[in-house]
Amino acid sequence: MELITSIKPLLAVLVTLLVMPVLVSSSNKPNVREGWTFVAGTIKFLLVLSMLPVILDGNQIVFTLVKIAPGADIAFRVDPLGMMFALVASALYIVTSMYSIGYMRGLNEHGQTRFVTFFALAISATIGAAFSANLLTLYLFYEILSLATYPLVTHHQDANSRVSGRRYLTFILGTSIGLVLPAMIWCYHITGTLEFSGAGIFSGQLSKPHATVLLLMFVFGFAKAGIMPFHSWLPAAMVAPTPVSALLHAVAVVKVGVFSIVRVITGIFGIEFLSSFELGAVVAGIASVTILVSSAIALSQDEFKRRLAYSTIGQLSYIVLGAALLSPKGVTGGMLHIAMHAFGKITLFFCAGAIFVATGRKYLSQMVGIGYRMPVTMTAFLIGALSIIGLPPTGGFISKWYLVLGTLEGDQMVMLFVLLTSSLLNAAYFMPIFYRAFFCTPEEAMFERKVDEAPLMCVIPLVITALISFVLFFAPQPFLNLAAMAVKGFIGG
Amino acid sequence: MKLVGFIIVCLTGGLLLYGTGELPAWGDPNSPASTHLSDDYITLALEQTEAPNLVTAVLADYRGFDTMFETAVVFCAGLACFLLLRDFRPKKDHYYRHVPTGVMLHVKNEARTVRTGREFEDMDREWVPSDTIIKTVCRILIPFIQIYALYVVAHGDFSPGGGFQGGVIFGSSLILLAISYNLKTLVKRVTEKFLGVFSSLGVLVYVGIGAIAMALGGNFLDYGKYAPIFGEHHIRALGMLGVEIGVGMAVTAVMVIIYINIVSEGRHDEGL
Amino acid sequence: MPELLDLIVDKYNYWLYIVLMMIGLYAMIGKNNLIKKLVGMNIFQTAIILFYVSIGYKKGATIPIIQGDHGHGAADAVIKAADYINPLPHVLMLTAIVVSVATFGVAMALCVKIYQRYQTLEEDELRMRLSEK
Amino acid sequence: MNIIDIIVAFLLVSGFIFFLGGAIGIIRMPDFYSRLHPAGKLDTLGIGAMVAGLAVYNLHHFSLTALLVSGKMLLIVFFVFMSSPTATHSIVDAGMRAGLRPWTRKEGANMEQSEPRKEEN
Amino acid sequence: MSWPIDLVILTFVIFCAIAAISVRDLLGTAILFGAYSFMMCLLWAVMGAVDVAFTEASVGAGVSTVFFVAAVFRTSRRTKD
Amino acid sequence: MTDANTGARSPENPLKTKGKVSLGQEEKQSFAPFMITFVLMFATWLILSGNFAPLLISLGLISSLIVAWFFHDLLFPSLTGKHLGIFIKFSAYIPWLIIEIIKANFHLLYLVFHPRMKELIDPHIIDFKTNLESDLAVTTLANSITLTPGTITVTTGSDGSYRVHAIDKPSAEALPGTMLDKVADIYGENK
Amino acid sequence: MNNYPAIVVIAPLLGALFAGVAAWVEDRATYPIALASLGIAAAAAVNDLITVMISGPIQYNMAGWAPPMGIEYRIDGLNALVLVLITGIAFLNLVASYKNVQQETPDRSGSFYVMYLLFVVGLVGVVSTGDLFNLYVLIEITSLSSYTMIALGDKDRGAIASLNYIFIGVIGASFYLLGVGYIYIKTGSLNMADVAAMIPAMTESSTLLVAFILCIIGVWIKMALFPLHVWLPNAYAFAPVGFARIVAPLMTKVMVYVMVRLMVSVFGYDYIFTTLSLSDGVVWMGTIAILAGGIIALSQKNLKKMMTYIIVCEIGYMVGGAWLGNELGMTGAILHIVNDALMTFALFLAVGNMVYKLDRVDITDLQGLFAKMPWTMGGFVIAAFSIVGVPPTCGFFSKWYLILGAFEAGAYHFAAALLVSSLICAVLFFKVFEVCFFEPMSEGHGHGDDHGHGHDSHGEHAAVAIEEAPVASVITLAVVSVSLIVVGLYSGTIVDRIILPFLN
Amino acid sequence: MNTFFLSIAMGLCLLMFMSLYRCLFGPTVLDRLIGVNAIGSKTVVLLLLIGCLYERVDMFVDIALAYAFLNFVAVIAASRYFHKRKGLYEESFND
Repeated sequence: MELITSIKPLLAVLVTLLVMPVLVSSSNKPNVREGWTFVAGTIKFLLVLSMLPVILDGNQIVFTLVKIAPGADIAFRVDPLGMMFALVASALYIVTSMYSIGYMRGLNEHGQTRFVTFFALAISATIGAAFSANLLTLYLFYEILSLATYPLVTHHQDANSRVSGRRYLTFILGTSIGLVLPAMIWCYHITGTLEFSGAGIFSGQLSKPHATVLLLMFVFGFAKAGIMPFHSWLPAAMVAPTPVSALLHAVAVVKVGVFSIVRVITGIFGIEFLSSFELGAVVAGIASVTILVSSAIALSQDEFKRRLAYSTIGQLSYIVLGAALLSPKGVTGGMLHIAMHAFGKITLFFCAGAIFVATGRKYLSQMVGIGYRMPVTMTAFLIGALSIIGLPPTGGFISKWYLVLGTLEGDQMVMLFVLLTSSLLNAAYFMPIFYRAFFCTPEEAMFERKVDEAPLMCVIPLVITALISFVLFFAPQPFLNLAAMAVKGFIGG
Repeated sequence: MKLVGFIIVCLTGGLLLYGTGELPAWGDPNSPASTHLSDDYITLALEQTEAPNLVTAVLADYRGFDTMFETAVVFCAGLACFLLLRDFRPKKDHYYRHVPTGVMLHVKNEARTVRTGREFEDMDREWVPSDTIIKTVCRILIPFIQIYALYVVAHGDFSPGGGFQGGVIFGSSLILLAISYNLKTLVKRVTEKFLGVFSSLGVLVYVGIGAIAMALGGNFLDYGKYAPIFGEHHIRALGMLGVEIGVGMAVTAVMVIIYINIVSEGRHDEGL
Repeated sequence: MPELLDLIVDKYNYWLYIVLMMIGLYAMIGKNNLIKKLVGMNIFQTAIILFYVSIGYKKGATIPIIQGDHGHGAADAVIKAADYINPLPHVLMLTAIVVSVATFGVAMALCVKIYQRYQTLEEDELRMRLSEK
Repeated sequence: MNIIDIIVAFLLVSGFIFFLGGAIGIIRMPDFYSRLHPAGKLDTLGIGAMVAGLAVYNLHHFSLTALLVSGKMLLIVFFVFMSSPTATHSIVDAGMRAGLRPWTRKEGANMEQSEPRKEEN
Repeated sequence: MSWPIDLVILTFVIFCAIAAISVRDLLGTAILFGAYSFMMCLLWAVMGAVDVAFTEASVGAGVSTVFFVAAVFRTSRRTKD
Repeated sequence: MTDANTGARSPENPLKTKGKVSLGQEEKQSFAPFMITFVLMFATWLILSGNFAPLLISLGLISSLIVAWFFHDLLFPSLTGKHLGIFIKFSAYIPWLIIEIIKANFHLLYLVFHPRMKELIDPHIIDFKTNLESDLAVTTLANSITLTPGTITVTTGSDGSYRVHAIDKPSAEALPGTMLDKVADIYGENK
Repeated sequence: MNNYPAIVVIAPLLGALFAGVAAWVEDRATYPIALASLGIAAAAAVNDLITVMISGPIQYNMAGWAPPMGIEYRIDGLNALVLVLITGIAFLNLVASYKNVQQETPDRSGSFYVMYLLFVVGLVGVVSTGDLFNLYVLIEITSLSSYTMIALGDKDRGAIASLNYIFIGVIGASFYLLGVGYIYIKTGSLNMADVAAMIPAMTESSTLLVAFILCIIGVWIKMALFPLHVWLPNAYAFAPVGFARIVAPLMTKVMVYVMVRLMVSVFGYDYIFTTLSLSDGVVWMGTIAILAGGIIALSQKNLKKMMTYIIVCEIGYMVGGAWLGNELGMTGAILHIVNDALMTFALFLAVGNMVYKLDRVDITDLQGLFAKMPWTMGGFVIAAFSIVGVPPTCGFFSKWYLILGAFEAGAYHFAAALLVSSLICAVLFFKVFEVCFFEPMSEGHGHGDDHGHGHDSHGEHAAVAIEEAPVASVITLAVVSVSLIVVGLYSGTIVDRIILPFLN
Repeated sequence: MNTFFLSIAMGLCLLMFMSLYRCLFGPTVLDRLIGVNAIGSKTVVLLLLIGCLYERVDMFVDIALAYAFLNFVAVIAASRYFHKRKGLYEESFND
């Protein structure tokens, strides 16, 4: 493995940041503004993509921006795990930008300039988090992301979003300042470094009780991962416009949370260290509880986006669970799930948004028979749902497969049981939607049988993501390779 | 509040008592304070600065920098009184006195309806005739007091006194003028603008002497660097004299400014 | 007992300065009238000056102005340090006095300003007026 | 004990006696106005005598400087002789204008607390 | 040599200080405060601090008292304590 | 709007000193007060300074100049040839005054130390009128009265009226007495 | 001859005096004079900093007399850093406040600038000097000018606040002076280095202990450590904007500097932490200050008042950090002096801009400010994040060092207090942001429900017109906000190149 | 001679104490003023006496002179107060 110094990671982070002033200044010309967004998104994606071959060759790219303290610089490091995440996020940003044009203009929303600007900031922070070389940098981007998404979440500026925004901040900032920051400083105090490394940074300086506490501080501290009991911000944040929910609460924000947890487990503690203390079980237990409880709650939700939110909470815990299994296959599965779930879930959110734009409805009980009116949307929905449930022929199957393998590899039958049960629950809360959309009696149907899809800019993106979900079942190699390389770095190397 | 005060007083007093137990006896010639630095000052000052008054030597030369800021503090105080109290708003009520008869007029309107001149004078609300005896005695004394004040300023390095004391005395003489006649007499004689400029100029003389020394290639306030201009002889004493004059100017002006502003609530019309 | 007496007699200046200072401090905190407080403040500052001047005092020494024909030519004579009182505390206290009078002037100006506005100088009455608004 | 010393001692002691009279007068006199008499006069002369005594004392090492210093002391005396009656006058005038009524023998000693009389001029 | 004077004047000073802050009349306070400054000036002179004494005489006894009276003139003499 | 406040205000003028000299004369003689003030000031400086170094002498000259320039009208608001005479006569008056003062003080000492003081004193306020006119004369008499037997000047009017507080009868009766004549003589106002 | 240490002080002083003359002759000339003198001072300060970084501490003898007899200026890393900070902030504030001064003291702005410069002179002098008594004089000049300026502010309460400040300030300064007296009586010297050399020989002395306690308490009073803070909130909240913007960031910070200077350069670590072992108690005081400041700030309704309590809270950071007794804590405290000054400056700049347009800044008055003053609010947000401690703003990094220091010293309560205060600040600021962000929607825009039917056709809120503060203020705010981030990113450099060489 | 001066000085201090009585307990403000004036005049002499004790009377003359003058100013100022404000008795002043 070679370390290549290159400014590309920084550029990838900065490109959307630098475009912000342009966005603000062209607030009166929406088309120009949107154009710039696309340009920036594309450049970003290409930058990320251009680093892919290097990573696939087994090398890593590093770049140190500034030195703060020994072992805790603001530095970037592109490794397979980060690469995978960045790839997903930057690709989906373009799609979502397109979608948000359709959505926002379709609804005639106010403050669109603010919306795109903070969107750009948020995606910058996401990429930054993906490329972080150490915990400090990760924390930095984590916080920026939290704050950048606040105006997005509270976009409507009404009483409802105010309450939600408050809850969002309370959970996200409270946990990050209250738990992650001390935990991070504790680490630094003990080891004098925060650099991620495959073998972890602790070498016997930590007793088991301390390690447990520290691990829990991290796991709960990254509340964006939605681990119970710090999950309730996520359903609350669904008051945001759907593109926000889609990109941020299916991909960027929540994935940064789990990504951070995976990073900490693999990079700070190290798989071996955790296995030696058998701490994986603790995390896995928490994750399983979250999976089961959230799936159960999702069953009872009538609001489309809230159901998706609870689903997300459960799915995120899959990833944590995968990492916590501490077995190569499990970790691979967890990582893959970051990507797979992202494509699946974003499709679902797009669908919810498209329905809202077209019909103004957001409760599932009002959507009986909608399949006839919006067939394309609902087909995409089916693919997304399948991916989430983990059924072929979608990408979700691959990741879940690896997770199952991981449980077997670790000989943890309880976890296997959890996975299977939750898959059933997933099916139980997604399938009725689809069923009622298409297979309802004409009397029950609430819509005329006339195809009346959402604006094109809404539909195209969801078709794209659905297709990708589909394609990933057949061609998971890019992500699979990346995940495998990452795992090799954590365990083998 | 009284109880709080009492407790704080007891605590502080106890602390100080505790610290005092170990002090050297009062007037002990061998205490560190009387041996470490003071010996150097006493034995070297006359030779180095040519000022027999050691206090002035230390004040205006060794620690001249302190004194500069001390003057700046005085300047600051004068400016403070001006800023806080000066009231430029026109008076609402006017009082006039008919000079030949001594009849007082009170005009409640803002407009000036009475023309002042030989017959009518501007007066104050609380005007009382000034006392002939006080007025006459003060009239005679004031110039002597002033020459004395100037003497004190000029002899700072031979005898006690110096710019500050002289300035205060000069200022008091002007205040005495205001008290014995009335405030307007003073304000007419020493205008506000003059005082304002003078107070700045005084400090400016001090700082300027220091800054020019710096320009001549020495450290700030290093009077020795003036030797090429004024000659080696008594150059430091000369520097001190210049500095004392600056202090005197500033202090004089500031004392008058403070007095005028306080006594007339910033209106510069009536006073004690 | 004699030692205690010695202690008291040797340093009576210091003891009394503490008493003076505490009077000032008490007036500053405990008095209700603003001008009384100011007087307390001045007493407090004077007490410190007393302390400093007491430090400078030296038994058997004369005032810190070199004797002689107004200084000129006196440099020939040997100046003995023990003959003169320490000038440094005096210098410091000159500055301190000036500072205290400057503060006093400003504080007086403020009192006048407050009186203009509220027609009282009593702290409790001021507080009442403020809370009325 | 030469003649100068005797003169000095005499002046100082007499000055002291004047001062003593002033101090006792200030305490003993029944009202404000009568108190001013000892305060204004006896103290003035007290200062005069004592400063003069010290001026003479100062001359016992005779030199020009000493003479000038004595001259300065006499300046003090002159100054006091000019200012002290003025100050006394000023105070008594203040008492009058403020409306303090003088004590008279007929009305007795409880006059001081009586109603102030408006005094205008 | 001069310690008796010193001690006596110190006592005066303390008397004056206590009186100045306890008189129930601000003009009285001003006057007593002047007296306090006189004493202080003497004290400095006794201790050989001529320059300090000079300053105290000019500031404390003179200007300070005048400012004080001026301020009392512009405010009020009334005080509760 | 305009109300005449004829309250008990004294009809004197604080700003203009009552010189008998007219405006024109003042202008003509404006240099003399300055010079005399200057000389007086410089003499005072010499007494005060006692140091004849050139630097200090020149400083003295400058100082005297400053004071004389700005404040000569205080010392001599009006200058006439009479001033010299006044000065000489005044010098002669002083020894007499001092003797009077000493007498007065012994009288007062007697009163103060007397055990039954309150029976001896009998404060009076008396008014009398003189024909003194110039401020200086009025002031001289007033201060002399204050310094001499048992009397203090309370107020003076510009028309030469006096109000005097006397400590006992004999002092009161002695007024205005010879002192008035002497003072009037000094200032040439004994009409 | 390197005269820059003197120029830093002399330039504003000369400026003040020239402006003092100009104020009477030609009032319009004062502002350029003030600006120019501060500019020169700032340049000299930067020069000092560079010189110190290259060739170590500079020593400058005033009037050419060698230290124990004369007054010495000793510029090391710490001084130079704080000097740059002070002159820079003073300069920027002057640039920003021109309009505010015109608005608040229209008829005496010339004198205002003079006073302003004198204040800066005092601060700069306090920081540069190496003499204990000189420090006192300069503290007094600073205090005197701030008393005046504060009284110039709020018409109703400015004077009272200022008078209270005078009483407490004088007690503080006098305690310090008394402490210096005790030092002097024990050592016979006033020079810091000279005294420091003598202190190890007399560590058992009760007089020295009293001297130390008096000095430190005096400085604490002046810096408003929690129980002694009562004067601060009113004083700073009622000061005129142009001045509040500089006194709030600098005054207390300079006092913290004095404390650090006394601890490091006069009494020394050994005396304080080994002989006296006062660390625990004071760190607890810092902890209490942090919590109390934060909690009281939460209960405030006025934005300015809230800011002032945040200052009280931040003082707790620095005192606690400095007294942790280890290098990390001290590093954090020193770094926080810089950061907090910048943060507070940015906050007060923003608040000043609001005051310029709104007059009253109760939190409820701020409705719709994001739309009305977007740039001001942008700066405000960054400053707020910095106070909360969000990376990469500088507030995070000093907090980082402080917490590390707390961990090293085992003062977990202090670390906890730091974290809790971050949360409190977050709550505090988001309370404000919510008002600014949400409130206008409640009136007249009918956006209560989620779907946006019935909006203007162009889809933007056109109703709120942008009403920004003067351009100079806004630009300054932008510069300072950016510097918050830049300083944050370069805090590693600052620590390595300046603070650590100073501490070792 | 020094002992003589010292005893005179002590005597003056005693007299000051007597004047101080008027200062502290004078029924009216003006009585206090008289007391202060009396103290002031004694102080002038005392200053000169101290000068003689230090054998540096030339240095103390300046102070005494300044002192006499400033005492005068203070007394004039304080009494001038009553020329403009009525109401002499303490606590009786109310506007």
